[in-house]
Amino acid sequence: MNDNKTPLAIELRDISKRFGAVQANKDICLQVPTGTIHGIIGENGAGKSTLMSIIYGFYEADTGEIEIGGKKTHIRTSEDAIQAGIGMVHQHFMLVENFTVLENVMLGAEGGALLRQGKDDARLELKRLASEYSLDVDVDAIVEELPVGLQQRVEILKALYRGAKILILDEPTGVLTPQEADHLFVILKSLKEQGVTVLLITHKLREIMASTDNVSVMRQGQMVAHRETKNTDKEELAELMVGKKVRLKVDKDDAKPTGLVLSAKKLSLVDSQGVKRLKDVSFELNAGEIVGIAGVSGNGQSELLNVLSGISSLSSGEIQFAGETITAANPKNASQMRDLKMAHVPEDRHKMGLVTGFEAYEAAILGYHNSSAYNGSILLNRKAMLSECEERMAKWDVRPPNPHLKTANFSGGNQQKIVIAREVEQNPEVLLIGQPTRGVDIGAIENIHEEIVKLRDSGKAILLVSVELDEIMALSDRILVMFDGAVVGELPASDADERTLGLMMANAYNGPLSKTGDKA
Amino acid sequence: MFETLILILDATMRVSTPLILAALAGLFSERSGIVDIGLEGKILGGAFAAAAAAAVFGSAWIGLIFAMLASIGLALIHGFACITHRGDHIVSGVAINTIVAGLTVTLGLDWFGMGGQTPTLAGDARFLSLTLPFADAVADVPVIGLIYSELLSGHNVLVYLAFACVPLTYWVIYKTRFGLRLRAVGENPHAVDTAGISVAFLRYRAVIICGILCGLAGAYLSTAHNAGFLKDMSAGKGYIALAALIFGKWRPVPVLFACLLFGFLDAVAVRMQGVSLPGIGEIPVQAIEVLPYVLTVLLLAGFIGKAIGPKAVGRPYVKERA
Amino acid sequence: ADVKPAVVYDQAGKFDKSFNEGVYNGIVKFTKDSGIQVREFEPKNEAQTEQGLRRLAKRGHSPIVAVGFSMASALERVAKDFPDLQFTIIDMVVDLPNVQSIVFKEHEGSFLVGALAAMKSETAKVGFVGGMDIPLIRRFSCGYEQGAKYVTSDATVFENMTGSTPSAFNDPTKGAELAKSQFSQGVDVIFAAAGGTGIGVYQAAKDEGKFAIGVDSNQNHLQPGTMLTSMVKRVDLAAYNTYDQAVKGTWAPGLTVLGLAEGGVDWALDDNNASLVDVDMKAKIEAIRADIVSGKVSVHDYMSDNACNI
Amino acid sequence: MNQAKVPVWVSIALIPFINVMLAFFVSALVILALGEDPIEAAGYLIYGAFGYEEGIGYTLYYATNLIFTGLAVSVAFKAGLFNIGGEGQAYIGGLGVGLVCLWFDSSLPLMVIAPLAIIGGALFGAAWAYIPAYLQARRGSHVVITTIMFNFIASSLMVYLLVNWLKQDGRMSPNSRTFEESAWLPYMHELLAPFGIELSESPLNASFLWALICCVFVWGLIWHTRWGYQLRTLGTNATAAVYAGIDNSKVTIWVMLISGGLAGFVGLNEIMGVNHSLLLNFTAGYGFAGIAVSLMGRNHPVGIIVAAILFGALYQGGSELAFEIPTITPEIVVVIQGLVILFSGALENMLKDRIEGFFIRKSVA
Ligand SMILES: Nc1ncnc2c1ncn2[C@@H]1O[C@H](COP(=O)(O)OP(=O)(O)OP(=O)(O)O)[C@@H](O)[C@H]1O
Ligand SMILES: Nc1ncnc2c1ncn2[C@@H]1O[C@H](COP(=O)(O)OP(=O)(O)OP(=O)(O)O)[C@@H](O)[C@H]1O
Ligand SMILES: [Mg+2]
Ligand SMILES: [Mg+2]
Repeated sequence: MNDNKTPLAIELRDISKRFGAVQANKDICLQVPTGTIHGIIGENGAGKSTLMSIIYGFYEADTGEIEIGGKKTHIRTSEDAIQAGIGMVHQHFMLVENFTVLENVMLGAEGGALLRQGKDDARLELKRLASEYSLDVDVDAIVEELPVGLQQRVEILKALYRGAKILILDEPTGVLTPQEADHLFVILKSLKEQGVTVLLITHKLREIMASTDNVSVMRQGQMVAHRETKNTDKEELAELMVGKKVRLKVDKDDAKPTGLVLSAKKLSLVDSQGVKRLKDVSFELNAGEIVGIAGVSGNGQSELLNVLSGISSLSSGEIQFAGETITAANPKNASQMRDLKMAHVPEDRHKMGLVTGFEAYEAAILGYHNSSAYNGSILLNRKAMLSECEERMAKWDVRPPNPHLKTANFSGGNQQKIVIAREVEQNPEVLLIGQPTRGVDIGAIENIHEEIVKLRDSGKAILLVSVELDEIMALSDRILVMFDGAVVGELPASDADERTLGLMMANAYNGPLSKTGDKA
Repeated sequence: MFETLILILDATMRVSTPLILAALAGLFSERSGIVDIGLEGKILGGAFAAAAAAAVFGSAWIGLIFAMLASIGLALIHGFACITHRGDHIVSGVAINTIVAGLTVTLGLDWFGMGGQTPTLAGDARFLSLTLPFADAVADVPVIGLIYSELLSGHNVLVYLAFACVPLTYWVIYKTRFGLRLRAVGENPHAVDTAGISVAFLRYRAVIICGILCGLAGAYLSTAHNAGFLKDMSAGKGYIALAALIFGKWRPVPVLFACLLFGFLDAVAVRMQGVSLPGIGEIPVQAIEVLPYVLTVLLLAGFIGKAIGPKAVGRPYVKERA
Repeated sequence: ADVKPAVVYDQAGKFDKSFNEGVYNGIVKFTKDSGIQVREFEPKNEAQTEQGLRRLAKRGHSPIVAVGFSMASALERVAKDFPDLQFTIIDMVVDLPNVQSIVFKEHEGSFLVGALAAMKSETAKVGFVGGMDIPLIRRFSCGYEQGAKYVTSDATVFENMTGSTPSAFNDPTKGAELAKSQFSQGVDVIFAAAGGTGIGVYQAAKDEGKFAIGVDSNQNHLQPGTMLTSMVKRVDLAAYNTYDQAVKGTWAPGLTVLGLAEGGVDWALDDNNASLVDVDMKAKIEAIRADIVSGKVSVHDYMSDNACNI
Repeated sequence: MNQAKVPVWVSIALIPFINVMLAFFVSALVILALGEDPIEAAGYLIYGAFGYEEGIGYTLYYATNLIFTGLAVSVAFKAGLFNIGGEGQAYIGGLGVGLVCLWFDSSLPLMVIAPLAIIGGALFGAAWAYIPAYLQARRGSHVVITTIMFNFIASSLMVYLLVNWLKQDGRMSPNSRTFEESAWLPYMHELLAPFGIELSESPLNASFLWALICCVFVWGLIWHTRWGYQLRTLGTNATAAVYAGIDNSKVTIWVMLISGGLAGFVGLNEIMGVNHSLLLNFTAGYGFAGIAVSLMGRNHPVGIIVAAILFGALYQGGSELAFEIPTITPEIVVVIQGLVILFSGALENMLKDRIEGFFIRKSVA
């Protein structure tokens, strides 16, 4: 693509970066023409953020060269990058939460040793930017009081205020509602018209197809392909991303539900800040079926799993399960829920599912550590723990099958297997499973999917949460859609397609299939 | 009665001075994200350096410079551990306090051979009280006269300096570029880093300011309030200052009042030893002495307001996990 | 005789400018006179006190002087285990066949300096700053008060104790604060019986242009022109005599009480304070002194009934 | 991910060893600066600590205190809590021990008083840790700051109690009366004499054995029980602990109770074993030294025993050193202690990164 005549905004040559034992980027080359929107896709952990952070000077590359606007540029710190006209909106916002918007924007570009003069100037400049790019925010608002969408706007303003000619956005839509995402793309378009070059990172193919001019694909730290967006399609990109033909279907028979095991009625959860995270969520779960929950991340799915598994307690509503009625007044904690045979594979195995400092056989009883199977009268029964762990490792093909290895030292897929094995082998009645294949490679994905289906076929109920629509559609028998803490739609998997689900996730679907029709 | 009160307030100013300096020192450090329980050690080290240098050179001002240098040195060790090597802030603080407690006595004994003390300072080797203009003239004017001549006049220069540091700190923290960055780096160092500002350099500067102020506090103890260094003469003032910092919620003016309150309690406690109050009997001074600690605990527990410190305080800034 | 003398100071250390330093001075003199070195030890905590005593005893040191009341229990244990060695304890009574206990009539010396203070005072207000609040220090304060009132019957005596723990003997900051508070109430002479804390008192007196009275050692040299006198308690003599007696073979266990008559306590007059004490005052004090020695004036001892009824 | 490549002996032995050596090296520089010969000083130090039976006794006597406070720090540390309050907990624990002795010394035999004193020390120490623990668990006040505050409060409280209530009439110093001998823990030399083992007299007493028992207890608790499992989970990943149904508040509280109780046992050694009366400041900084001990001992009971003996040797050897070379004060030991905390605690990453990096590169290559 470098044979077209547009000058290059960015050119990377052989960029490599290693974190300890992890080679996050390897010999990356990339060319981005000025005034285009360039997409970069890749699976979790492919090295996208690392690469962008290198361009932005947050990390320094081990080797390789960067040219900005045709000039070789040494970017060692973010300051160098800002000097070179680069701005970045990070995957995790870089805002000082108890500062005002104005202070955040000024930080690092105060325009003098005293704040007074700079403040007035910044106010004026922000007003100009706001009108020019329709980026309205109250400059005196405290950042932590703003919704995420606006916070992101502050990040963009920060970059523009510094005169960024190249804007990097790292997974900007992961936290946005569809409307906010749409607005973002409008802004990006207008930036592009003003000659700003945009680097857009995502792993959502839809967004790539809709908004970019060119797209590059990363896999396992390497750049594997460059395409002009108009000359490619989703299937090709997906295949490039995962490195082999993607089979989006899982072999499974129709579900044969055998009766109600869990019913949730009007579940609500108010968090410590007083924000309503769950709003009157009701559904039923039958033995022998997989119910998938679709939704943009951050719409209450995690909270739902937490409430059901006993990690958070309800604010109102009730859960009926295993002959118990769980309400705000009669809460059950996580270990009591486990005793009722509710298993839970959490969305984030590092934060929750594992203690990475533990050896595998210790991590393998997390949550079940009080069980008599692992305890003598006072001491833990190590022998039992070890032999059971060995058994499971063999059965689930965990590699290496070494119960004494620290869990941190297993690969992502194998860590996930340890977690799933732990929960499934307890023979639960209900399995809550969040993002079962996040960061897991394709081979392991198939394996995990098979196990989930097997569990269903043995008559268990499974509640599956995933932000990957493909996964939801491939596994579920019935699909619930969540938006803003509420269930906004329900449909059998056979009727689901990406378009319908997408609309429902944006809470913009008016068709006949939605049963719980409390639309905003 | 009024006179007694003025006298106690007068003592309060003297006793609060090292607390104010140290608490402001802590404020700079903690606002930048570096927890500093090493205030105690820096004060003690500063006190020793000041007295030793003043004794040798016969000048309190030279003593002051050495106090600041010593204290900055200790601050840099803390910075080296916490900023450069991502060490635990608390552990580093404990280490510094321990080292200084031992080293001052060891060096003192070696240099001066007086059981770890420095020689008694006199004349120019000490900061003497200044009499404000007209203090004697207005002394007889009712109320105002007493306040001016007893309370405001007659302190040494470091006392006035300490009080002047409060508005200065306020101005630096809230009105300057450095202050904005300092507050930001204690809240979210990543934001500062991505704004093109070096987190480490910023924090080092904060830690150095902390060292300077602790040096002042130490010099005050040994060359102004007292006339020489004495083993363990900081006597927990660093911890009280830390308590005042928390009690003042990391803001300069409330911190000043916290220091004054704690200083006042100290001044009262000193005078209450063995004194029997009519009708009440003897109040155990220990009860007054522990009040600063008890109040701080109550505050921390949220029983009187809430103490929310800088968000990133105490957490090492890690960019790359190696 | 074959003496291997030793001393264990208390935790304030031998350079406290006061009590321990007095002992140290006696030792220096003894070494100068006899040429015999005295083994010194300064413990840093309770355990080391006993350990030090024991270590010295093990190495055959004798006599061993233990300085201060806080050594009593440690000394008692060690002396029991080494019945053949000689021990002397200052300021405390330990009733063992191989221990000599030397105590002083501090109230008599305090009476003298109290009288002098009252003579010097222009406000008829004199002050006392004590160290740790214990009967021993009350004995000083009670004697001082009696002396002041003996001269000026309507004198007001302000009295403050620094604290209730041994650290009260080593807190010049508090000493200075207490002195300042007394000065601002009109006091113009302060007697500090407070060990190292006194340094702060003298400093404050100097800073405010008032007078102070030292304690234990002759502290007149500390702030010449400010130190009115010192109530000397001849711990140096006590230490010197112990060693000297041991050399001569006259050392004997039992209780020794040293008062004005024995020269164990006294007031100090030297070049540093000669200008502050005029002939008249000097004569009066000497007269009072003679009266006490002769028994004409009796000074109440606080520790005899734990009260200061005068 | 590093552990896979870095040999175990490097992280549990080599790095701590190098850190301690660095601390000693800097200490040697200090001694050199004092104009003394560090080698000679080390000679006295080692002789004083290990050269003769009594010296060894003193070393182990100091180590006893340090084992208790080191364990106290490390138990809390394992649960992710930094208990700087060992000093205060030890002080109040000693009060518990002392009260038991004062109440029962004339009525009960040692066989009954000893267990009661153990309970008393543990209960009082634990009680003093309870408030900071409760405030951390339920009200989110940081345990580091509150335990610091509680050290001061403990010290004032003890002064008040000793001066106003416990002081024996007629005594100058604020000590309680000396206990009857039935409340004295037997000295080691007394204990072993019946077995024909003749030891020279030293303050080393039965509480040393109790310290070893506590090590076994802590080892078992942390690595071999479900409570220890919960504690370690909390300490390494608090979110995972919630996920696992572990009540973090509850664990926080009882971990601190155990920690405080362990610190309280210092009173057994000091009050019941050696001083035989309640007195001021008998904790003498052992609570803070416990931090160094636990850091150096890598929070493992075996490491703690080794580190405690090393520090005990420094204390004892240091007093020997000060005895022999009066220009060196025993405070030099405090300096060494601080340097150990600095190098093996605050600066642990300084060499760790390099050394581990070296081994990683070696294994990658
Ligand atoms: N600061 C760091 N220290 C150590 N390893 C890191 C660091 N940042 C990233 N990595 C590792 O580098 C690899 C690439 O991570 P990176 O964040 O660049 O991936 P990504 O493509 O942005 O993934 P995602 O879609 O999850 O954001 C991963 O294995 C990650 O664990
Ligand atoms: N968070 C982590 N902490 C420590 N080491 C890690 C971490 N993540 C990955 N590793 C290390 O990096 C190696 C590569 O991990 P990665 O997850 O990329 O493996 P993988 O090849 O994708 O395997 P899988 O198919 O099982 O996911 C692993 O062997 C592991 O040792
Ligand atoms: Mg990323
Ligand atoms: Mg993987």
